[in-house]
Order: sequence, then C-alpha cells, then structure tokens
Amino acid sequence: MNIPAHRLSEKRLRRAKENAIESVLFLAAFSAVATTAAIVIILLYEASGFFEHVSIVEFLTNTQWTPMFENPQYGILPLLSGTLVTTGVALAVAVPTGVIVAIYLSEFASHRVRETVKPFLEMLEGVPTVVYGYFALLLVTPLLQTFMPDLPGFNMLGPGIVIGIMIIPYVSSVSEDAMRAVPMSLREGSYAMGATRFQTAVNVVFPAAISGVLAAFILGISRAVGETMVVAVAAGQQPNFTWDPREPAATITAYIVQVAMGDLPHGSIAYQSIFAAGLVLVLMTLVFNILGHMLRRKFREAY
Amino acid sequence: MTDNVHPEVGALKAEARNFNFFYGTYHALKNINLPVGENKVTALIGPSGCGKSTLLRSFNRMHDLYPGNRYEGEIQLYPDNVNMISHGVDPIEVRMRVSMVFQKPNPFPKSIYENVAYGLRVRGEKRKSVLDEKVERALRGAALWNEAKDRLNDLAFNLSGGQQQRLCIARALAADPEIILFDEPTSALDPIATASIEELVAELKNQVTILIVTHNMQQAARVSDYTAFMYMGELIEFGKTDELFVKPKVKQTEDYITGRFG
Amino acid sequence: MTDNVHPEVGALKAEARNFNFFYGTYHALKNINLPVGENKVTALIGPSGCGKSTLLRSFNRMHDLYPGNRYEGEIQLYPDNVNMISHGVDPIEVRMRVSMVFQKPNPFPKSIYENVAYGLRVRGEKRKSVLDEKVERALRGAALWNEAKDRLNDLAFNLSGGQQQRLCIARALAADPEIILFDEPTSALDPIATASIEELVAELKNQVTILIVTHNMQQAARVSDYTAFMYMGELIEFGKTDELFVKPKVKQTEDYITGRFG
Amino acid sequence: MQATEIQALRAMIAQHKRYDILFGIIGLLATLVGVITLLALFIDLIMDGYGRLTPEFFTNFPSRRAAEAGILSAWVGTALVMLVTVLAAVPMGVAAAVYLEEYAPRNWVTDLIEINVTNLAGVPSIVYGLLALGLFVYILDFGQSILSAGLTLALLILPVIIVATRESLRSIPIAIREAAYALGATRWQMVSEHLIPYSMGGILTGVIIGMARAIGETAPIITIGALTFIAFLPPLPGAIDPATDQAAGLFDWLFSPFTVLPIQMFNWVSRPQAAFLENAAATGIVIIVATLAMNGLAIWLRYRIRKHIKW
Amino acid sequence: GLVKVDGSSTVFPITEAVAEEFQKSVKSKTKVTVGISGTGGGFKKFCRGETDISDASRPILKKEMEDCKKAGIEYIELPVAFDALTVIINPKNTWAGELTVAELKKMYEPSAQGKVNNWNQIRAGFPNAPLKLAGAGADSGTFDYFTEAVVGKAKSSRGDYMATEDDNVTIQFVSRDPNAIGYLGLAYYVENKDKVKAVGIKVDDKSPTVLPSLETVNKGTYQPLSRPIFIYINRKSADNPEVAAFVEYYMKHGAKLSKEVGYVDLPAKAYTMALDNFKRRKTGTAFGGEAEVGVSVEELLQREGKH
Ligand SMILES: Nc1ncnc2c1ncn2[C@@H]1O[C@H](COP(=O)(O)OP(=O)(O)OP(=O)(O)O)[C@@H](O)[C@H]1O
Ligand SMILES: Nc1ncnc2c1ncn2[C@@H]1O[C@H](COP(=O)(O)OP(=O)(O)OP(=O)(O)O)[C@@H](O)[C@H]1O
Ligand SMILES: [Mg+2]
Ligand SMILES: [Mg+2]
Ligand SMILES: O=P([O-])([O-])[O-]
Repeated sequence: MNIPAHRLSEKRLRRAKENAIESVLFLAAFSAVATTAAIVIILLYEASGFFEHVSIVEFLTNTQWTPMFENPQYGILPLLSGTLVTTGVALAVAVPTGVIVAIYLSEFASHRVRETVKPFLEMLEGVPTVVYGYFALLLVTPLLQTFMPDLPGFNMLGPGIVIGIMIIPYVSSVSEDAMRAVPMSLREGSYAMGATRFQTAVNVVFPAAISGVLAAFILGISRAVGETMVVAVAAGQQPNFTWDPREPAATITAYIVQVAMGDLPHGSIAYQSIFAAGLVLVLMTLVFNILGHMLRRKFREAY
Repeated sequence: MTDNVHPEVGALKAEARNFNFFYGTYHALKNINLPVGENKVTALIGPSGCGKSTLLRSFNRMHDLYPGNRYEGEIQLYPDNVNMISHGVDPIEVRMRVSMVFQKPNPFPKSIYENVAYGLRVRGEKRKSVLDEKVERALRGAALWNEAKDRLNDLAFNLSGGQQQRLCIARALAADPEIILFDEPTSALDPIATASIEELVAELKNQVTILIVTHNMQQAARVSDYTAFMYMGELIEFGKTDELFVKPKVKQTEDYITGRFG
Repeated sequence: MTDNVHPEVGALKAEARNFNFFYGTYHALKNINLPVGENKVTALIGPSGCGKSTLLRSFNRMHDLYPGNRYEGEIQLYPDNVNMISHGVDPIEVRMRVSMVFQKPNPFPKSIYENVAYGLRVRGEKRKSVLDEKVERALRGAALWNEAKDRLNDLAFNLSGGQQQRLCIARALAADPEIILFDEPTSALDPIATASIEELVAELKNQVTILIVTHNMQQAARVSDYTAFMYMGELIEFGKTDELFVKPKVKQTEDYITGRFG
Repeated sequence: MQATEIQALRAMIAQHKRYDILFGIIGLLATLVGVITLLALFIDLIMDGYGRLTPEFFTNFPSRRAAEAGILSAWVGTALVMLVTVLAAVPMGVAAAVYLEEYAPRNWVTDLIEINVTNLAGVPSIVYGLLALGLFVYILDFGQSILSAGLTLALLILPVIIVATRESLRSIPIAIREAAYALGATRWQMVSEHLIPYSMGGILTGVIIGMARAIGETAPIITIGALTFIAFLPPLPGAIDPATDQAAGLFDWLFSPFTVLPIQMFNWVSRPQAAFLENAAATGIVIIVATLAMNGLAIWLRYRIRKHIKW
Repeated sequence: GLVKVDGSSTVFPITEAVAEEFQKSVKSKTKVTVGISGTGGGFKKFCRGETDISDASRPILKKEMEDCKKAGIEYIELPVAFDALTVIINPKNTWAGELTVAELKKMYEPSAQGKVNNWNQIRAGFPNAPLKLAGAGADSGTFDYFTEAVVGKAKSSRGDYMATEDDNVTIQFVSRDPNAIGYLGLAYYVENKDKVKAVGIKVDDKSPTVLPSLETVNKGTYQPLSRPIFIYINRKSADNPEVAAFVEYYMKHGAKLSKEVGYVDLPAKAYTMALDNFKRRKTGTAFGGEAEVGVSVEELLQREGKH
C-alpha cells in the first residue's frame, strides 16, 4: 500500500513548520554569538580609529593617561595599575573569606544553617553597585581613616575591600560547588581513619576541590576587574601610575564611565579612547573567564 | 571484663546486642545480635537492601556523619567492654580503633605514600622515620610493597583498581586498627584482583578482627570463619561458615544460598 | 497486501525482518526476525541488556530522537505493508499508530483529563464532545474510570503508582493505536497494581496488538500468546508461549527459563 | 587497648577537636562578614534616608528643593526600561535555551554558542554600555531612549535567563519527553506544550534574578547617556499631547528621554546640599528593597519548585 | 513638546530650577530635559543640532563656533548669572588661607606635572606636606576658565590631579585631606562651608586678598575668578513657541532663581536687555571666541548692550 497523498502533504507541511521553528530558535541562540561579535567589532572599529592616532607602543608603555587635556597622553598603564590594585585588594578580601565560607558551609554548617545563610549571602550580590560605591566612600573609607589617618578620602583600598565583600558570595559559591562535587566516599574514607572535620576538610576535601577553588579565584578576578561603579565613585578617578592601594587612582572601567558621563562627541579621540580601554578590559576578562570556566569544567568532570 | 567469651565463637572482639538502627523514621536494623570473634573473619550476607552495609557501618559509627540517623541497643567493644554506640563515646575514638575499606576504592588525591600515612598523620604522627617504617609495613601487609615501592610519590589515582583497593587496605592497616570492616571490597574489581584481596583477608585475620560484607556467596565461603545471613533488616541466622553453607537451619537462608531468591 | 499471514502466528500486524540496530557503532540488535500477530500479545524476554527495550522502541521509532542511532533491515507494518523504519516514513506518523507505555509511569504534570486527551490534541482534535467521549472510553478501557471520574481535573501526580500506570495506558489507548508497546510496565509497581495491569493487558488484546517486554517470566507466561527469547542482541527463540515455556528448543532459552542464569 | 593508651588517644582527639571548634567559629564569622556588611549598609541608608520615604517621594518629580524632590520619573523610567528588557530578553533567552537543550546538534556551531553564552555572562556590564553606545545609540539611531536602555539591559541579562531556563529544562525527565513523542507529538509540540509550561517556575526565577540585576545597573545606562533632569513621564500610548493636540503613538514612549532609579541616586549624591544625600539614601533604600524583594522572591520560588515538583 | 537643554554642570542648578518652575507654570504641557555634559560636551551636542539650549559656564569658543557654523546652526547668547570660581582647602589647612594667582599657576601648570608635589615648593614657609590637587574635568567650562585665568591658556593644565566633572567629589576630596586643594563653582562652596574653607585670592603679591562672595563678585573685586555664565539658544529652536516661552520665563525669573541656588544674579537691567536680544533673535557672541578672563558685571552689560 502506498502512502496516501494527503498524508505526504501533511508531513511536508509539518516538516516545514518544524524547520521554520528550529531556525527561529537557532537565531535566538546564535544571538549570543552575534552579541559577542558585535562587542568585538564595535570595540575594534572604534579602537582602530584610536590607534591611528596613538601607537600601540605608546599605549602600552606610556605611564600617563590624560586624553582630555591640552597635551594628551595615552598610556594605559595607570588605568591598568589601578585596575590591578583594586582587583588585588578585592581578591585579598574575597578569596580567603570566600574559601573559608565555602569550607564552612560545605563541611561544617548544618543543613539548617546553610539554608538560612545562603540566601543572605546571595543578597549581597544583589545590591546595586552604586549603593556599594557610596558605602565605600561614605562608610568604609572614613572607617579606615580612623586607624590610617594618612589615608586620602579617595583611595583604592576602600573600594577594593568593598568589591571584595561584594564578590564573596560568588567566590564561595563556586568553591562550594567544587567541594560538594567531591564524592562522599572520599570524606568517608577520611572520617573512617578517625579524622576530625577540620582534618578532613583541610587534608582531603580542599585538595580534591583545588581546581574549583582556582576557578573561583579566577572568575573572581574577572568580576573584580569588570566592576565599575564602586571604583568610579570611591577611588578618585585619577589616572595614577602607582601600586600603592592607599593612593587614589582610576581603573579602566572608571575611566569609561567618567568620560561617558560628560556627553561624548561621537568620533573624537576621547570617544574612541573609551573603546580602546574597553577593548583591553574585554581581553582581560575574556582570558580570565575562559580560564575559569575551563577549570570549573575540570572539577565537574573529575568526579 | 566480663562476658567476652561466646559459646560459639570463643574470644569476642565485639558484639551487637539487641541492636536497632533507624534512618530517620525508617527502621533499617531490627534487634540484631551478632558476636564478632577476635581475629576471626565474620561475613555478612543477604539480598540487596537487607541492611548489611548499615550494620557494618554501625561498627565505626559512620552513620554519625549524617543527620537524623539513630542507634539503639548496644555494640560492645572488647576487651574494654564499652558500648561503642553510646552517646558518651566519641565516634572519632571508635574510628581510630575500627578501620574501614569501602566497596569502591577511594584513595585520596594524594601520593601513595601520603595515602598510607594519612591515618598516622591524623593521629599527629610527624616523625619521618616512624612514618616511613609504618607505611612500608602497611604496604607489605597489603601486598602492595613490591609494586609501589618505586613510586611512592606517584598520585594514587594512577594505580589500577585492584591496586587502589589494596592501597585502601594498606591505609586502613597503617593505623594499627583492632577491627577492619570491609564493605564488598571486591565488587568493583576483576577476578584476579579479587583473588589477591581474598588472599590478603585470609592473611590479615592473624593480626586483626575482620567483618566483611559480600554479595558473593562463594567469597563468603572462601574467606570467612563465621557467617551471618540477614534479611529485611533482621539477622536470620548466624553460624560457622562451614555449617551454615552446608546445612542452614532456617528456610530463608537455604533459599538464599541455593539461589532461589535474591 | 502480500504476505501478512505467518505460518505460526496467523494474521500479522507487524514483522521485523533481518532487522539490525546500532547505537552509534555499537551493534545492539543483530538480524532480528520477529512476527507480531494481530490482536495478540507478544512477550519479549531475556537477561538484562540483551536488547529487549531496544527492539521494542524500534517499533515506534523512538530511537530517532537521539542522534547517532541507526536502523537496518525492515519492520513491516500491516496491512499497509510499509517498512516503518525506512527513511521515507515519518516517525511521527508511526508513533501515531503505535503507542507506548513505559517502565515507570510518566504522566504529564497536567490534569488526569488532559493527560488522556493529549494524544487527541496532538492530532488536532479540539471538539469538547469528542474529547470527552474518547477520554471516558480510554479511562474505561484502562479500568480507571471509576476511580478517576470524579477527579478528572486533579493533577495526575496525585494518583497512586498503579493508577498512574493505568492512566498512561489510557493515554496510549485514547489515540486509538493499532499497536501498544509495553516496556516492563509493572516493574515499578506493587503486586496488586501489577495484577490489575496484567488483567488489563489480557483484555486489551481484543482490540489492539500488544508487544510487551518483561523481566518476570511468570508474567510473560500469564499474559502473552507468543514469546520471543533474546540474548546478547539476538533473537534466540520464538514460539507460542505455552510451548516455549514448557519445552524450549534451544539450550540457552531453557537455562534462562529455569533460572540458571540472568 | 590499655587504659593509658585510651587516655592518650582521648587527649589527642580532644586537642584535634579544638581546631574543629576554632574553625567552626572562624567560618561562621567569615560567613557573617557578608551578612553584617549587608546590615551595616542597610542601616546606614535607613538612618540617612528613612525620613524622606513619604508617599509624595514616589509621586513627585525631581526638584531643586530637596524636600520636594521625588522619584516619580525615575521609578516610572525604571519600570518601563524593565518592561522593554523583559519583553526582549525573555523570548530570546527562552528560545535560545530551548534550542541549546532540545535542538542543538553536537557540532562546532553549538560549541561556539555555548562558549559565547558562558562568556557573555562574565563580560563586565560597562562593556555592554559600550556596545549599546556604538550599536543602539549611534548605528541603529535609537538615541538615548528607553528602548536603547531596555535592549542593553536585555543583552546583559540574557545569559542569566538562558542558564536558568536550561537548568529547569534539564530537570524535566527524559521520560516526559518520550511520553509526548510516543503519542505522536512533534518536537515543537513537545517543547511548547510540555517543556516550556513545566519549566515556567524555573524560567520565572531566572527572569526575576535577571531583573533584580538589571534594576540596579548603572554603568551601562550612564554610558548610553542618561544623566539628566527629567520632570515628566514618557507619553502613554493614545495620550493627547497638550502642546500639539496629537495623540501619542503606541510606541512613542520607547523613544522618550528617561531616567532610572540608580541614576537619580547617583545624580543626587553629586549635589552639594546635604539634604539631597537624604534623597539619595532614600532612593538607595527603594532600589535595595526592590532588588532584595526580587531576589527573595526568586529564592522562595526556587525553594517552592524544589519542594513541589518531584519528578 | 520637548525642550532639550544640556551642558554645564555649573549652570545646571539654575536651569534645573527654571525648568522645574516653568513646567509647573505651564502645567507640564511642555517637557524640559536638562542634561549635564559639561560646557564643552554640551556645545558639541548643540552644534550637532541635538539640543535646543546649551548651558555654558564660559563663552563659546572659536572651535565650537566653527562646528556650529558648519552644521548651519546659529545661536543666541544670553548671560544668566555670575559665578565665582572658588579655590577650596581643608579647614585644617592653616597655611594657605590666601594664595596668589602665580602660586595657583605653579600648582596647576603643565610643567608642574610630576614635579610639583609638595606644599613647600609653592611658597617658602609652607610646610613639607604632599600637595593633593583636585579640579574640574577637561570637558567642563570651569576647567577652561580656570586654566585660562590661572595658567594663561585654556585647557593648559597638568594631568596628574584628580579631575572630576562632579563638584561634590571635589568637596569630598578636599574635606577629607588636610593637604588637599581644589576649585569649583561658588554655589558648591556656599553649600559646604562647614566642610571646606575658601582661599582668598590675590591677583599679585601687592594686591589685597579677596574672598569669594556675592558682594565681591558684584563689586568686581574678586578677580580673576569671577565669571559670567550663559545659556545659548539654537536660532531655529527659538522659533518653537515652547522654547521661546521657556527662554522668556528664564529671563523673567532668572534673577530670583539663580540667587536661590547660590549664584550672583545680574542686575535687573541685564535680564531685560537679554530678553530683548532674544526677542530680536540677535545671534552671535559678544566674546571673541576666547575664554576671556575678568569680565565684570558692568563690562558684560556694556557688551551685551552694544552687541
Ligand atoms: N541514607 C539512607 N536513608 C534511608 N534509608 C537508607 C539509607 N541507606 C540505606 N537505606 C535503606 O536501608 C536498607 C538497608 O540498606 P543497606 O545499604 O544496608 O543494604 P545492603 O544490604 O548493604 O544492600 P546492598 O547489598 O545493595 O548494598 C535499604 O532498604 C535501604 O534502602
Ligand atoms: N543509548 C544507548 N547507547 C549505547 N548503548 C546502549 C544505549 N541504550 C542501551 N544500550 C546498550 O544496548 C544493549 C541493549 O540494551 P537494552 O536497554 O535494549 O537492554 P534490555 O534488554 O532492555 O535490558 P533491561 O532488561 O536491563 O532493560 C545494552 O548492552 C545496553 O548497554
Ligand atoms: Mg551495601
Ligand atoms: Mg530494558
Ligand atoms: O560643567 P562646567 O560648568 O564646568 O562646564
């Protein structure tokens, strides 16, 4: 018996419809690629205009960044140093705290404590960053000044600490993920030897989860590098080539908002300079993100 | 120091008496009475889910790791004659005296040396010479010394499954336990590795008391001195292995041994 | 309209001929020849992993859902006499004619009514009266009407396991399939629910052709007209259930039936 | 074991356990750092801004007189921007997630998409601002409008929605899919009639979390250039413009100038008069309460889903 | 209808006040947006025809005049108030109560970059303490005016100081650091007298010290840091009755409102004159495209009159 004609046409119609829907869905998914491409293209395009005026060598080696002044200097180093110092301060706060929190939540805390505390920690991530900015400026820095009287009102230390606190939940949740992924059998093996919780956590769970902790560390870097409003508000917006966290400075992100806050004449070098700075920022976060996700996948696969 | 001699088993190392265990509200072990003879191998057999692992893990208070679990009754440990599941007894202390080898080999992500030394380090041992000596002795005891002596600093993961299991045995041995618990130690291994582990168990019983869970009746018959048959959380029959396998007293035991269910 | 009569089975509903199946490169079914009698119950038995489910799922092209799977040979569907696994045939069309009931009850998280009506809705049926009528008929057919009629808008999850499985049968029935495939439909159920499903299968065969996979030999003996014994991807023996269970022709079948392996 | 040995053993265990207790305390403290910061921040804001949280604060436009100033245009702007964001991001995100979970073949294109989704989740928000400035404001010429801002934030939260949707799709057992297929459903029927309805809870959670993030975003909106004094509302569709007597078009509001809450806050903190700091703090409270409420809602939803749906 | 205003942060408070009152007076029939992009940023938009009115804390510059011309944009220049650029220091700073223009130049001139970092380099007798500079961002009229008035050339400045368009940041910076110094509009100083101290300015060593205040500006003695501030109206937009209504409202109420927000209002005559100029649609600037320094109230009036 042959397949009746109407069934064939029905089938064709169905196929066509299914294919059309699949294409639409594909386009939606592909938008992620398109967005990345758009980011890269726009940054490269505008930055290329910038690099017509400024040599890459100058960009990478000059230690002054004063694009808006009479005799403009275009060295990214002050912005980089600002970015790295605030990131460093943030990590110095977030990594130890985050890892301790992760160990505590995954190995020590009871189920009840964990379920109560985690939503609060997550809320820490939900607070808008402008609010953190003023928190750093109006509360944390004055607090620091009480025992560091020489600390200027704008500095990298205050915002760095605040960013650090802000990303604690992020670092701790990635680390905790990794520790949870360590199979119970390893813990049981350790406990069966008469180990205490602390011994098990430090000697077995932590080393087994080390790639995840590393991932948390690296993803934390990427977060801190990209943080904008806190530094824009509290670090002083002063491109300053220094490694001293007590000094005021500007980060790449802070520079971008600062310039963007005054209206940007489309096409001017100042306008293009924020794209050049943005390009550096994207490259930095890209490297850290990819590295972090690779490590993260590694611990997921390991067990 | 009273009744640590049992009519059937002789000198006792431990004994469960009217022992009950609950996973939350689930009554997993019911009124277990099990004598564990000193320097003997006692096998626990029974169909899947009957509570073998649950009983075994009670002997080193493994259940204390998870909330909601509850022991009732007694497990006496001799010669001290303390009830090792009573609240006053620290599970860590119990575990220092009762080691365990698991179904799937679970070496730590450390070197072979560090794996074996772990139990000693946990006890605060730091002297290199003591560690070296005990690690070697344990590895020899677990019949792994020859294979491992040149690669003590290799990651334990690089060993084969059977070697890993022997490493876990060495790890348990190094801490000089009084009892070693084995939970289906060969079920993840191939026949050759299985044979080497069985041999090891037979040798070990000269120095330590052994409690072993197995699915494999032949294995129970080969390695154990005494066998307990469990079914649905109850201990149905206990006896000398030779006797229990040849003429079980209870119908369910017979059915199970002859393969009629399970 | 040629050869849809089989010497042994009589009128055929379907037939696998030199059928092979591959999971990627893994050759899971080898040269299967299986006649499926119209309005008969055909049971597939065999040890775990022998390919029962794989064969069953070929009958409604379930394997098309996952990439890398490949059919070879023929599964004829009668009376049209088309090879239902050929590329030209739309799997959706096959599935509209061949329903399936799974091992674990898998109702949708919708109301009882909507679960049963789903097959009809997929076919574009929108008339309330038709839906009402067919839902009732299907629920009656699945012996669930009395229990469910007052709670048609309840969530299906609120039913018991056995009821859920009957609901899944009603769901399959509502679409008026020509064949229903059952993959161990009672293995997740208690004995009482199992009995009710078995009864149902016996009744259903008056109106529909049934192919059932089961681990339970008693069940196969109780419900099926024909039985196929499979082993390692091959169909070892096929015959009337009465005969195959009483005097199997092949040694492996006998060993399996008498419980010597599996 | 000898009694003396036991004594020694117990002493050693007691000593080891001290570290347990010590770390328990340190861990709890470390965990509390976050909670305490949150409290400090909130208390600080409340002390500064509580007095300004009157009904008029929500119904007044910004004003040069701090005491009369309100956040009407800011919260309406935020609401409208969020509307655009959700309308754009949800269909896109859900569609992308459905594609990746249910359709995508295993090939390099899929891998490419996957990498991009994870990566976009980690791109700093200011970079989205740069993208928006280049793309929406200048190339597509949407100007500094609600539309530009909404689309920018939509791109920003797209990965959040994709991830949440995928997770909830993944939690639907294969058995449900097979059941639908076995009844003759097409792939799209299976997706639209089963997967999407059943994962609604998870999708909603993702949307709320995304919105909570978007609502506080400042940097990308500053970048597209919204830092102005706005004392009016975008035109309602159909509303008569008193100046021209023409009814506003259905989409006119999309192209209207606007301001949003975080920017209003930012603006007020930059004022010399201390009274504006109170306004800023009050605005901060509004933003935090909104985000925390949304986060709380999402956490509650997630908890409920986990509790109610047991496949 | 929509009236779009953008530009100077200095003028913003006045325009904002006018916008607020104006919108109330017309019952919100006309919508006014007021942006802050700094004088320079505002002119860039204005000369692309994107805004109707540009706030400016200095007269339009040659470059900007050209841009506007290229885009075919004519403009009407109206002064709205006087401002005094105020140099501020920390209240704990006991030594720099008054400074000469030359000393300010020493701090801010381009050649000071990286070299002048200590108070004792400014004047013998000043303590050995790090010099912490703040000031206006490069897109602001304040920056242009200050560099012109102090260094002698607009936009000519060292780059290594804390540059911000946000005057409150400058307040924060100075109020928290005894060694800091900065400059900003009078209004911002007046509002923060409790946090920072104004520096008296001497034109040169011999001249008297003058502190910024309404009187000294009015009298014309606060030199060279008094400056008029303006709005510029796009000639085409002026034909829009709503823009016209707004500008007229501005001129009628500008005096009161600018005083209210902390600026020095012009004499009433100036506003009538400006209104008249606007009504006559008189385009162009009364200044030569320079950030001219030291224009007094009278002089401004004269120029506006002639112009
Ligand atoms: N953590 C737990 N919570 C609740 N019930 C449990 C838990 N672990 C095991 N059980 C139940 O307790 C019973 C005994 O389990 P146990 O693991 O001791 O069986 P077993 O005899 O070791 O079986 P197998 O041979 O499969 O390992 C089983 O019914 C099991 O389902
Ligand atoms: N998706 C798959 N990919 C690769 N191999 C598979 C897949 N599914 C099943 N197999 C293999 O195909 C063989 C047959 O599997 P099948 O599920 O058909 O067995 P079965 O007879 O139904 O067993 P059971 O009684 O355990 O359900 C097994 O060896 C199995 O491991
Ligand atoms: Mg077990
Ligand atoms: Mg199967
Ligand atoms: O914002 P300015 O007034 O300094 O241009």
